[in-house]
Amino acid sequence: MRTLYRLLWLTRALEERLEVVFKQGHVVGGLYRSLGQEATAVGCGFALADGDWIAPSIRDLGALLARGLDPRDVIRQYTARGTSLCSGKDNTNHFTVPELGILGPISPLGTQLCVLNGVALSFRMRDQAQVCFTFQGDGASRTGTSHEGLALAAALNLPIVVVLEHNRWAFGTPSTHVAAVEKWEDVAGAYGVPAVTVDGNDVLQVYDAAAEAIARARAGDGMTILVAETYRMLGHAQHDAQKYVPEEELQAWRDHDPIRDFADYLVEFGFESDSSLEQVRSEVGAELDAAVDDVLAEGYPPAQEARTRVYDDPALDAAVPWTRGPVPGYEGLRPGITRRANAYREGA
Amino acid sequence: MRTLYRLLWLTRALEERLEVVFKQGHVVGGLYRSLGQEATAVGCGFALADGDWIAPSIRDLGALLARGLDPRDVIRQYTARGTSLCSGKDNTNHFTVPELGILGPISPLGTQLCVLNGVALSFRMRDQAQVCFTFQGDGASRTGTSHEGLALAAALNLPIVVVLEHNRWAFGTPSTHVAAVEKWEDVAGAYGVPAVTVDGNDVLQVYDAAAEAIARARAGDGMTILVAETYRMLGHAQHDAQKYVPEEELQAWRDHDPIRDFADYLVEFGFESDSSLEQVRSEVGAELDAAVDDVLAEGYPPAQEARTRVYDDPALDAAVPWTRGPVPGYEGLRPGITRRANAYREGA
Amino acid sequence: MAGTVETTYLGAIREALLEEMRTDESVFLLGEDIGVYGGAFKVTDGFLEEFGPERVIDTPISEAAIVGAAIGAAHMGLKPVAEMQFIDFIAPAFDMIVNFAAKSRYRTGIGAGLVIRGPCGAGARSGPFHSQSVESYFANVAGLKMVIPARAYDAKGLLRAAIRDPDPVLFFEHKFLYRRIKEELPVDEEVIVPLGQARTHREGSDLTLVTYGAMVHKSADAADRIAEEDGSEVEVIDLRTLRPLDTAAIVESVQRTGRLLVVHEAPRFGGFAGEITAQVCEEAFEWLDAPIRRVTAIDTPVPYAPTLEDYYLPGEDDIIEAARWLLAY
Amino acid sequence: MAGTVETTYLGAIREALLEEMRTDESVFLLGEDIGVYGGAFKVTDGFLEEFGPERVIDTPISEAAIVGAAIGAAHMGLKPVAEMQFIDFIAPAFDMIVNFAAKSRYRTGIGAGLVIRGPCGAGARSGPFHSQSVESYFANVAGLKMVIPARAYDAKGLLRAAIRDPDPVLFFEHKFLYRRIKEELPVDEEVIVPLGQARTHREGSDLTLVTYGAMVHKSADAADRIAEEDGSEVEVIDLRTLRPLDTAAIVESVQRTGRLLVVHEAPRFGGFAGEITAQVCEEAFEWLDAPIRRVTAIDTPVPYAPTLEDYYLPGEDDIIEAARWLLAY
Ligand SMILES: Cc1ncc(C[n+]2csc(CCOP(=O)(O)OP(=O)(O)O)c2C)c(N)n1
Ligand SMILES: Cc1ncc(C[n+]2csc(CCOP(=O)(O)OP(=O)(O)O)c2C)c(N)n1
Ligand SMILES: [Mg+2]
Ligand SMILES: [Mg+2]
Repeated sequence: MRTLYRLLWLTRALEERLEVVFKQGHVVGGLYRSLGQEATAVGCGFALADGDWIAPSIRDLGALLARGLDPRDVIRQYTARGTSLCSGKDNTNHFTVPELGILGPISPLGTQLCVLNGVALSFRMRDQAQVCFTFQGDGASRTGTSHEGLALAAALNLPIVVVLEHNRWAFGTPSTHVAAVEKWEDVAGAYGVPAVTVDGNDVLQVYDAAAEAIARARAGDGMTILVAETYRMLGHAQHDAQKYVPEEELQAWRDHDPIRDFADYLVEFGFESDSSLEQVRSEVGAELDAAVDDVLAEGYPPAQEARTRVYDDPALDAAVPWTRGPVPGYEGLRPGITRRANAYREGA
Repeated sequence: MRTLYRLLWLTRALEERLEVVFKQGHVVGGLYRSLGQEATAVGCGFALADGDWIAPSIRDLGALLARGLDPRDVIRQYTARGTSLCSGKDNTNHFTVPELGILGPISPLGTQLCVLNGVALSFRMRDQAQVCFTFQGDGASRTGTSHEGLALAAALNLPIVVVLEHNRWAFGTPSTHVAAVEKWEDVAGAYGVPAVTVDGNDVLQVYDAAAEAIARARAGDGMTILVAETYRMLGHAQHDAQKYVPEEELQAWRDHDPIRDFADYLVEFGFESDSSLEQVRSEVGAELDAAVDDVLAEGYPPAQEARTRVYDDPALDAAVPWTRGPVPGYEGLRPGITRRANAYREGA
Repeated sequence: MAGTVETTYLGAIREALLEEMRTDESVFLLGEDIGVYGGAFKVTDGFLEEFGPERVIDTPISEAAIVGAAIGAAHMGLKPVAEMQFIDFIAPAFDMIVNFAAKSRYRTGIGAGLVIRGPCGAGARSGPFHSQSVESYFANVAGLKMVIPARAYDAKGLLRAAIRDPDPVLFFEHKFLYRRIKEELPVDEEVIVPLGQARTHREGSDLTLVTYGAMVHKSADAADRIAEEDGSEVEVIDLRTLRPLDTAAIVESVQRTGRLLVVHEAPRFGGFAGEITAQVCEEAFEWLDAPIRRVTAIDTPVPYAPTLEDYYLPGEDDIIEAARWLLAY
Repeated sequence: MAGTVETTYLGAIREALLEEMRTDESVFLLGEDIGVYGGAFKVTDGFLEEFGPERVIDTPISEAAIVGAAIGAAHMGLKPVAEMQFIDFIAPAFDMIVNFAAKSRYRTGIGAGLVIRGPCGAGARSGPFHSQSVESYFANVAGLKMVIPARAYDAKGLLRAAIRDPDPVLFFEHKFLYRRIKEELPVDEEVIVPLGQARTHREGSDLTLVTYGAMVHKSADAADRIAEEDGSEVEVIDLRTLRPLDTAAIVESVQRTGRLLVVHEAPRFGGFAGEITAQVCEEAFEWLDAPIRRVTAIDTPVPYAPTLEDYYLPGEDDIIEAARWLLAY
């Protein structure tokens, strides 16, 4: 229980640190936060076993931390350090870490599930009882790739759990505006798989439902869709002041904060005391202070890194000539004759 | 009722003629048939009103005939005549005929619905109570574009009816193999729209359901999904001998032939007599004899047509130089100097 | 004479949309977050209020469906302008564009006069998926037109022409220029720039430099420095429209200068410079006094870290170096 | 010495798949109708029976999902071979290929060693959507490899190499050659052709003709006729791999002949010939005695009627005419 609380708090505190780092100008590009959705991510990530794989959306930092991702790697990523898991070549949570079973998404929404299907396929082909887990926003669920991915996973009966994060918004547009779906659970009808709805702000409920779906997948009974009813408490990204969101709506959800709710529950039922939770928070704080200091001391990758690792064979990366700079050893002279320009001058 | 029967028969007889023409070597490329599915197509096409639009799949010839398409145009299309609706540039049913409200599909499945959405949008923007109607195979329903099209139509509450033709096969693969869908009606859950299932081999049932869905769309109440339970009685195309299909399955569906069933019904309930139906058939036969003769006398388009109509402005089509043949008036000589080859020879 | 008003590249795009929507009822917009939110870059801020939800349509996240709906509406005589939130997200609509929109008129005689617009290009530290130049994906696809303005004036004038065009136009806006470019634009005069015409951004007699998009500005800076430091004059041609390509303008310049440098932001291999090179080889080969050279991004995805992205992008120094090499050849 | 057996181009592809699947358990296939039906062109007929449904996977109609699954499996060390029923249907998977597969190693260090194969090309009267040449869509995308064999031997050898390759390979099979090309292939010898190496299909000293795919055969026929009728010798180079391109082989030949003709089946504008021209301009400019010319399809979709398709495709006469023009220059 304390671990769960710690993960929830770590998620929020890490994102708050990132915000500070952002405001100090160290974050390169945008910053995405999961404020209010931590319980969905943590509950799910916590339910997975070693060897399982997970493909997060931008709102699922907590799931990655639950998988054992070092907060430093998150800071490195956002600050484009050469030491980052992507060597500074990509941003947000776009890293793939086989040791932790993390498949990084790419920006075009819906694609990650399709790729995760292949990971799941490999488990089955190798008779491994591992499970794949992924998330999808209500917005992303409208993409063609998301549909193709769900349909293929269902048809091949793959060991997959898909969490549909119904957080009421897709960027600056209310979900009700752009999706006529009545009950998000019903999405599963298009694929012939079971679906369950949970309060995504209740970490224990999420955990239980995720564990059950995972067990189902592990037993070879295929995909489950888990609808997490939750709310995006901040703008789409740091630059989005979220002016379009009605204040009452925000307030209603503020009253159902997943971390505070869980803390209250832990204290009320005697699992923890106020001070033990306070201790968790201060430990996390100290850990993050150190992490931020360390990472900010690291630098950007060296420029030449840009040329590397396009292909497996470094010779191929090196082969492209003439792109830049002086022409290395250009032998553009035809033996025995003058340059063209001169030839003309003579011939003219 | 007689008109309905005539359309059903015309569909079958026309396709049979095409098969003859195919075997004579006049069809260019493949031939696709709708044997066994005529009732779905005709029942739907017949339910539409003037000004409505329809986007067929390859199994919906009957719907186009119901819309008033001249059988000659179908033969012209398959035999690549210059007189065809596509000027011989495209095949099967890929023609768009605004006067008849026909939007031709393209081969990549799922795309036509997305385009039809735009037609429906134009109706609404112009306050016209027109309706769009389209078909989609069980196979095609798994494509990303199909999903995106359905989701957009639902979100914008467009006046659209989508018939899901559940004909048990997608090319050479049984639908059960590649779709885990349990009840095809449930597909609608992903979009929050109503769905109805009909016996796709019962033309009256199809007609009634289509008419109801169309009325709903026309009233501004949005999209309906109509699941037509039917069966593809021949291979995917003429070249496919369908060896992979179990004979018992075929036989069971042969016993539920939509045209024979409808004829029996008409005679049994006294709408028609055997001889009046026979007369319909022989009239259709004569009409098609003439049509085939006429079309086969027409020729392929002239070769130069290949260069036309890429852009609206013919000057753009004509502008591409140097692609072929002699270089028209090549002025590749620099004033005052000899050709490069000569210059070199002199300079060398 | 009418006055002028300072307008950003982004503002020019906004105005083009506003003016076309005000004068032609059949123009409408569709895309993600363009209504309630006003567009990821706020290009259409306030449009929903002025034109209502039937003409400023917030769609689900579904680029293929967006382009598809635009095609259907265009078939019916409307003039849709579809926004890709970032031009990178044109990739999921690739099939719809290449197979439906581009081939429609040829196959059926029914055209698809639509515009697909969105922010392209690197330099904003946005990583591999919000920085791409996508023109080469479509270079070999007959039936499309492609536009990429470098100035506010052209952004406005070309977008208006694109909306009126009867064929499908891909309109690439360089996001790095959105707020960095500011020009005085005429207030009362109709700004329309016909598609298919290149523009001489800077005159010169010693070397022809053909480019487009954000590279026009880097190239012009490079040309200025060369003029100052070496006394050579580089002619900078801004293509503005990539398809149809204004071959005549390129050839005319090369016939005067005898030397050609092509600069673009997209990677080198398979980039647009190839087509330009081939056309010049065909039409002005005898006028060439030196090899044709290319300065482009390196053949990699667009990297994220500032050090890497700066290395990735062609820089002023790269252009100067190549130009000097050619001038000295 | 080992014997040989007559093998079609299609048979060679089939054998490459069979041999790789038999020797390496991690090789598996996925695609539409490849199992129960045996593939639209029967390339994988009988595979389901031999390898079972876990290694011959019939998928729903969903090209993006097919490629996506291949990427994920490749991440895990498997060697997926995805079939596009017609290569035209690679378009719906464009995003997945260009943004996920191609950039994966660069971004994350985890590669995606997969093969996407399928029938390309025109001449079979299949209309605009079953006849396309799609190589140019991917030409500007770093991270991909692209192969297009012209002979049965190469089809087999290159496919085997492609399957073993650690990077994503697009493997284009020309459907017109499937059953028309027959060669004697060695029986006991391992046929493997490394990617990235062009091949001299026909030697010559007067003109370099660079081509690939089905055009290799038309070009060779044209070269033979020119030799017979004019006495000039055209060197025909079959690129085999388009990316990485064997620039060295092209340049070496051009330095001998002084003249270059590029022939491809795809439309001209924005086609692969542009890249080849640009590279030769950069590396062998001074050796050129004549303009570089291109013979290609016209800039339109692929039309359906025989008269139109024949006009669309570059023909032997077109090649001869351009070659003679260059030879006489
Ligand atoms: C194919 C595609 N189109 C557009 C975008 C731009 N985009 C990024 S996030 C986002 C909204 C996502 O909403 P949702 O899936 O509900 O996730 P949430 O942010 O609510 O967690 C959009 C439109 C994208 N990433 N991919
Ligand atoms: C995107 C795409 N992939 C593959 C194909 C090739 N293809 C043509 S028809 C077909 C099967 C269609 O099955 P279904 O949608 O059920 O229609 P039916 O033939 O049963 O009417 C396939 C795979 C295609 N046309 N489009
Ligand atoms: Mg959301
Ligand atoms: Mg079917």
